[in-house]
Amino acid sequence: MRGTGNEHHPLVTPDGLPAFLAYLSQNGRRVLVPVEKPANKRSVVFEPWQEGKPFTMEKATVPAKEAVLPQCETLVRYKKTKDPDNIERVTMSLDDKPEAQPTVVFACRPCDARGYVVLDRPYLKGPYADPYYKARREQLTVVTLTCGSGCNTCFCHWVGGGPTSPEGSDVLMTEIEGGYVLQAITPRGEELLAASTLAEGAELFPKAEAARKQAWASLTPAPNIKDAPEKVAARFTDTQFWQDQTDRCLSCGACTYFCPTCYCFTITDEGEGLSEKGGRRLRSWDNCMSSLFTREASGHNPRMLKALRMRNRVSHKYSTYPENWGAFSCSGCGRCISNCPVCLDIRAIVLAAIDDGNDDKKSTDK
Amino acid sequence: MRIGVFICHCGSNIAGTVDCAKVAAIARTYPDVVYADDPMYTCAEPGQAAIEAAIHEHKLDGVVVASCSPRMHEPTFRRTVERAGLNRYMLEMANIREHVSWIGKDMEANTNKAAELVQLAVEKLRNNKPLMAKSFDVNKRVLVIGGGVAGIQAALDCADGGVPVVLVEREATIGGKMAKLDKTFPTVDCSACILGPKMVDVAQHSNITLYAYSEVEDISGYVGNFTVKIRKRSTYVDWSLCTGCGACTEKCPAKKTPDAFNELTGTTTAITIAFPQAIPKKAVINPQFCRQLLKGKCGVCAKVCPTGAIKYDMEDEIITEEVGSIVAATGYDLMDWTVYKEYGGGTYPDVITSLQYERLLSASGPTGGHVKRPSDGREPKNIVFVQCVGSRDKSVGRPYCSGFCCMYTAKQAILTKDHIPDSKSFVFYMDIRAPGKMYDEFTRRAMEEYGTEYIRGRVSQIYPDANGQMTVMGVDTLLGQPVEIKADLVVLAVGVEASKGSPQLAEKLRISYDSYGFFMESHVKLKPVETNTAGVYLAGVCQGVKDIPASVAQGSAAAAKVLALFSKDKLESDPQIAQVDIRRCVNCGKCIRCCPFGAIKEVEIRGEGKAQVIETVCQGCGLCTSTCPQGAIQLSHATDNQILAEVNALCQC
Amino acid sequence: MTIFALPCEGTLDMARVNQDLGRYTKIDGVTYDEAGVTITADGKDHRFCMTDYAQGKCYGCTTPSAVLADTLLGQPVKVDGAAGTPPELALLDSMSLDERLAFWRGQMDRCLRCYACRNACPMCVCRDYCVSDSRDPHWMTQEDSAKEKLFFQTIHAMHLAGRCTGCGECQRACPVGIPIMALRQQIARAVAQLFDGYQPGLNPDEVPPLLGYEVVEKNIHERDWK
Amino acid sequence: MPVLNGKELRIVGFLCNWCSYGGADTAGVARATQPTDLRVIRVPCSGRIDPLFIVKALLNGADGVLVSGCHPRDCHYAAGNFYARRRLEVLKQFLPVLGIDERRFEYTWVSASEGQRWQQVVTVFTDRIHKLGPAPQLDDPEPLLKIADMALTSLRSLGTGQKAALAELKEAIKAKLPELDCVIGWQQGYDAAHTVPLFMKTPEDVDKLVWGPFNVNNPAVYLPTFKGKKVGIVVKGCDSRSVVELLQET
Repeated sequence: MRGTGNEHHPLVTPDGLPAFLAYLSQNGRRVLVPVEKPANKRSVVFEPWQEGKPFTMEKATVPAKEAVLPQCETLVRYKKTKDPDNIERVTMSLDDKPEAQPTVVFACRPCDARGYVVLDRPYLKGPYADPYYKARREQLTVVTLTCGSGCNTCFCHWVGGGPTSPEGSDVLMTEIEGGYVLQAITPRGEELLAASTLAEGAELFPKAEAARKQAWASLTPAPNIKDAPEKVAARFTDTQFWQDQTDRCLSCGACTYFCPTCYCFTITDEGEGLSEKGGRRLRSWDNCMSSLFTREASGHNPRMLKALRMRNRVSHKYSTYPENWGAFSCSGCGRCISNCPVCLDIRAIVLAAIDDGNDDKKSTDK
Repeated sequence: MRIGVFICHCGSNIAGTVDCAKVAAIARTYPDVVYADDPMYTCAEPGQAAIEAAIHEHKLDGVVVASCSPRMHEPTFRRTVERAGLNRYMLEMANIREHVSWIGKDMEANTNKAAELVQLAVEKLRNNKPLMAKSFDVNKRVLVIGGGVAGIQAALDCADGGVPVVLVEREATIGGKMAKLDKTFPTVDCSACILGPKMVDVAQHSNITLYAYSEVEDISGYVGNFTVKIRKRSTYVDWSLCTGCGACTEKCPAKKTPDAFNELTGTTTAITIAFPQAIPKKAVINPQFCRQLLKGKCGVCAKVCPTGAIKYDMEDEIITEEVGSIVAATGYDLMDWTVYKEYGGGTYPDVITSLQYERLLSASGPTGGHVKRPSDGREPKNIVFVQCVGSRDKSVGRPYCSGFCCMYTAKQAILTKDHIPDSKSFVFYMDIRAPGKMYDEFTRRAMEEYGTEYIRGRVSQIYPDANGQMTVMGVDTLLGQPVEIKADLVVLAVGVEASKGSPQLAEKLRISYDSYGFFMESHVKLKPVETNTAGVYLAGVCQGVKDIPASVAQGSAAAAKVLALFSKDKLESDPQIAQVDIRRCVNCGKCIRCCPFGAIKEVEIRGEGKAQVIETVCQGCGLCTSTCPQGAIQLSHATDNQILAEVNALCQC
Repeated sequence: MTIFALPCEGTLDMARVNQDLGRYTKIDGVTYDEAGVTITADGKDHRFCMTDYAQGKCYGCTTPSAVLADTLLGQPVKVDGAAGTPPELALLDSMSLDERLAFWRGQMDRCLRCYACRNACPMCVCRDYCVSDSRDPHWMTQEDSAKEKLFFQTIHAMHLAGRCTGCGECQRACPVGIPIMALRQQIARAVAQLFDGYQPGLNPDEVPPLLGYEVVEKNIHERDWK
Repeated sequence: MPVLNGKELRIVGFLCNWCSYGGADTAGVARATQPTDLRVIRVPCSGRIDPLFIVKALLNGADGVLVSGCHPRDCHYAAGNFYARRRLEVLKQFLPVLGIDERRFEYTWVSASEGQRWQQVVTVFTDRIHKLGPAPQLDDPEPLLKIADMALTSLRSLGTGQKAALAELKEAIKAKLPELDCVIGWQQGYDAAHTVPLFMKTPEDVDKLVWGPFNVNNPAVYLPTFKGKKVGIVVKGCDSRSVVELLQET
């Protein structure tokens, strides 16, 4: 890993942040910053930064996933035109250019950044690269704020990450007294910082490193779940187990739509080629907790039970994805727990799955 | 899809304010439209031929006709496309005449509007599906409710047409109001003499089953297959044994029983036969006055009855009949005229209703046909007739005209002169309504030959004076001066209203009724006999006030409808009905609760409860579709997607 | 079905509780007293008094004890007065029409269409067959516009008209805290006003007002077209 | 097709086939001049009109929506308009909370014979919409965010329910448990400040039952999934109303 020793480590003071954001938003870059929405429930979302628009350095309620995988995107726009001389001759024009613009995600957390890495594998590293995802990903710069501590639902350190993990980030920011110390992680990050006019703060970097150590220290030790892939897979036929784990699940999509690593989608066509709006082929998020996810045209549904759907979600994150890509498809951000209307805790399910009675790994949440 | 669009000029009716050629041109730009034209007269023979030709030539599988209202020509064009081999529901119409060319002069706006209405039709059509009618058996029996002259006529005509008839009459005898009349206008022939034979025919007709002293309890099912529950009220007399000899009525000690048939002008016995020509001529015990039933001691009738027909322990009986069609002929009742306190409100014995007067005039009435006034039995010399008592009077909630009062008042004035040559009749009237054959001549005779004095004006008050006469105060609006007449007897031409219990029956029949309880016909002009419930027809005053000839005519008309319905062995059900997508249905039962026709039932399909539409009962209103939250029940030809397509065509920003 | 019940003294609005707890790594424990709770997080105590931190619905609650129960333990709770305008609705009432439009625009922007509101609703009986994601009928698209999202809220609200008991689960379940209760509350207010104070969920034998009718409606009047 | 600029606004009409559509025809036959804005969608009965059609139209650019059916008592389908009347009235009162001017939606009754009345209705309504002007669209305004004021006073004293007869309740449940498949309640979640639904099948499960201010979930949401099973449920007052409402519907 790069980024230790005596390198360029700019410092941003809190009041210097707007200027820095202004810099980031140069040459048409869209800078997504966490914005706290006025509401009785804490609700922090990523929105394009604008001069004077208030933002926060808080951990967002929603992941920064939308930067590369929008909730809904138009894959193809098509317009039809009729030949006036022969109205049976209809010609169609297609526009399938990905909507992508240079983007900086600012002050997301290491769990968000690791989310991109999880998404990259199926979307870029598989037999086919998804052009839409690719276009956005290639223009994405991730400026991550390391966490000063975990919170009650955080478990990034269980799954190979951590409050200061650089994975997926181009730049790491670490808060210290009086400002944020920046550290380039990738060449793209280096470029970004090099061009900035920020004050040098290399001498403060040790403070940052201390803060990072402190962050790790604040975490409750993680249980060992390295054998989760086999153990979870072994539960596949144990429907009773999944039913016991999911009896209270409401089958809504909160866990998946707020997950930085969930990437399932559905495709629908809307509109009419001959209308002014034209026709649209949409790609929108889909979620495996809904019974529609696997309902077939015939009406047959291999995952009628919510237990089987939960089995799919947990198995995918902790067993099948690791089999395919060698890492969990979970960055431990805990949003699926904090946003679940019935506080379903994936940590508990995983621990229960790997707990076959003869070892002492106990859930940390009870 | 391949859609053809036809923009009708309707001569200049549409083309006058709509640029039809331009509309056709715009239509060509719409999705799936492969052909568009603007013929002069689409509905004319050549116009229809052109549509058929285009369907073949351009292989159309859907047609839009933009012309007059679909309420006018939809059936026409459905037949047209059907002739060309398309399903009749693959047609949509755009109403660019009544809704466009005839209501706006602005050519640009009209043309644009017409084009949009065509677009709606195209978008709807793109979501249409061919629909197939189903056929089902008809039970060729008819139920006639009400044994008045209208019901009798309907029953006899049906029976003569070879259709078994179930005739239900609430009273102990059929004949209805007409049986109470002495004579009938404008011929002054004897009511009993002309109605009697018809009543006898009913009794003797092998095709007619008569349930007198009975009422319809419940009706279920649908056209062709109704199930009717009939309550035979207890008569305490076994009619299978009763010969109608009348021995019981002679001996019955309870002689103070009010005589309903005589409109309470006289009394009768607790066990009684309504009148000599009653059909069926059977005795009935009135439990409110029978000493045996009240106090448990008497039993005279049982002793004297030669056939032992008296059954004091008799109870109501429920009979179930299966029929394919129903004729409602429940007639009328007089409105409660006692609300007219200024006329005594029923407290003066010598102020009576016209129907009571009929009984006084009738030879079979309480006075044997000698006109005697109720108070002292004296023969009245001065008789005042007051018309429109409870007719054309908003103040008592009776704004409508009862139709026949003018005529029978004239008749009664004439009869009075015949009975009492030295009598003098006065008639207070608002207007004289005598629009029938020989009617106006008849009222003139009353005035000119019989010297009846007609005074145009309403009566403001009636009150008795010391020497037992009534003072009738009114105003002569022609002379413009008040009049005051001393009368020995005052006869009120009381207005009519739908017979008691009509709304309740309407609900059993699932037909609608107006605010006065008269049953609603399908169309006030063009479907005066049909109702909106298939297989249910109307005859007589239950549908609206009318006199005897009109009632008889409608009775025959209803019979004709029934016979026409029964001329087919199978009926076709309209396929524009609701359909359940059992995969979506979660059996929440909301549709079942709302359906106005009870056309949805819960069935079990592979262990799961699901809603199911009874195709022959569903009338296609679509209430269920807008009630079902998950859109599992869809009204064919007006599905959510079809209407949404139209909405989206209009609102797409 | 068997219903067990205890008289309820109110529940906490966890949204506001979490706001004030701020960021913490773990809850050490909770201690209760008559009037509230003290949550100890990362060694720090936070006192939450019920009168300040109850759920919005609890303040106007007129049925602290179950309206129907087979086993009802404890004493019935005394309730004085009738419920006022609920907070979310009061907020909307204070706005002009244009402001309300702008308000929903702003709120719906952050909706992720996770449908937690729908699935947490006990009266949503359609379950897996909601029209929000069906093609036939095709009421909605999958677009993420505020319009589509607000239309879904309208679907839910209308489908609950005369049925919604105001339990507030839809709003509580919303991960981004959109005050969607306001829409249900407005309908509940209309239903009460139109149908003589009708409140859903008080009498098992009653017919939901929108599944019935009166020939003459006491509180619905034809408008004149002068 | 675009709305005629300047001239017209987008007004959608839903008319029942039997009365109002006929009334509009009658008006046409009588050459009763009317504004040209209205576009009529023909439906069998006013009862067929799902209020959501109207909301959809208004959200998607309609400036006005007019619904007309048979007069009460005259419904071709006996009662369709009675149901419609209630639903449309509720809708009318609902629209303003969305920020939609309720005057942009109107419903009325016109019979097939009332051509003049129809002309009157269309003229008055179109005029009303023109006075209101084009309808503001949801996407137009700058987002406005406000927070509901939660400083409220309660109708009864609020507390933590620690005196509640939880022990007796547990006994009562245990007593009933043998004849029930499951009893729904609450248990502690991942920490002491979170409770989650609990499904009690054994006496040991019953011991996990908790009662207090953290019991926010409404257990009634699970009842439909237990259709046909013998289920018990522990409720708060508000939850019991959901249970009652569900009972109404089954």
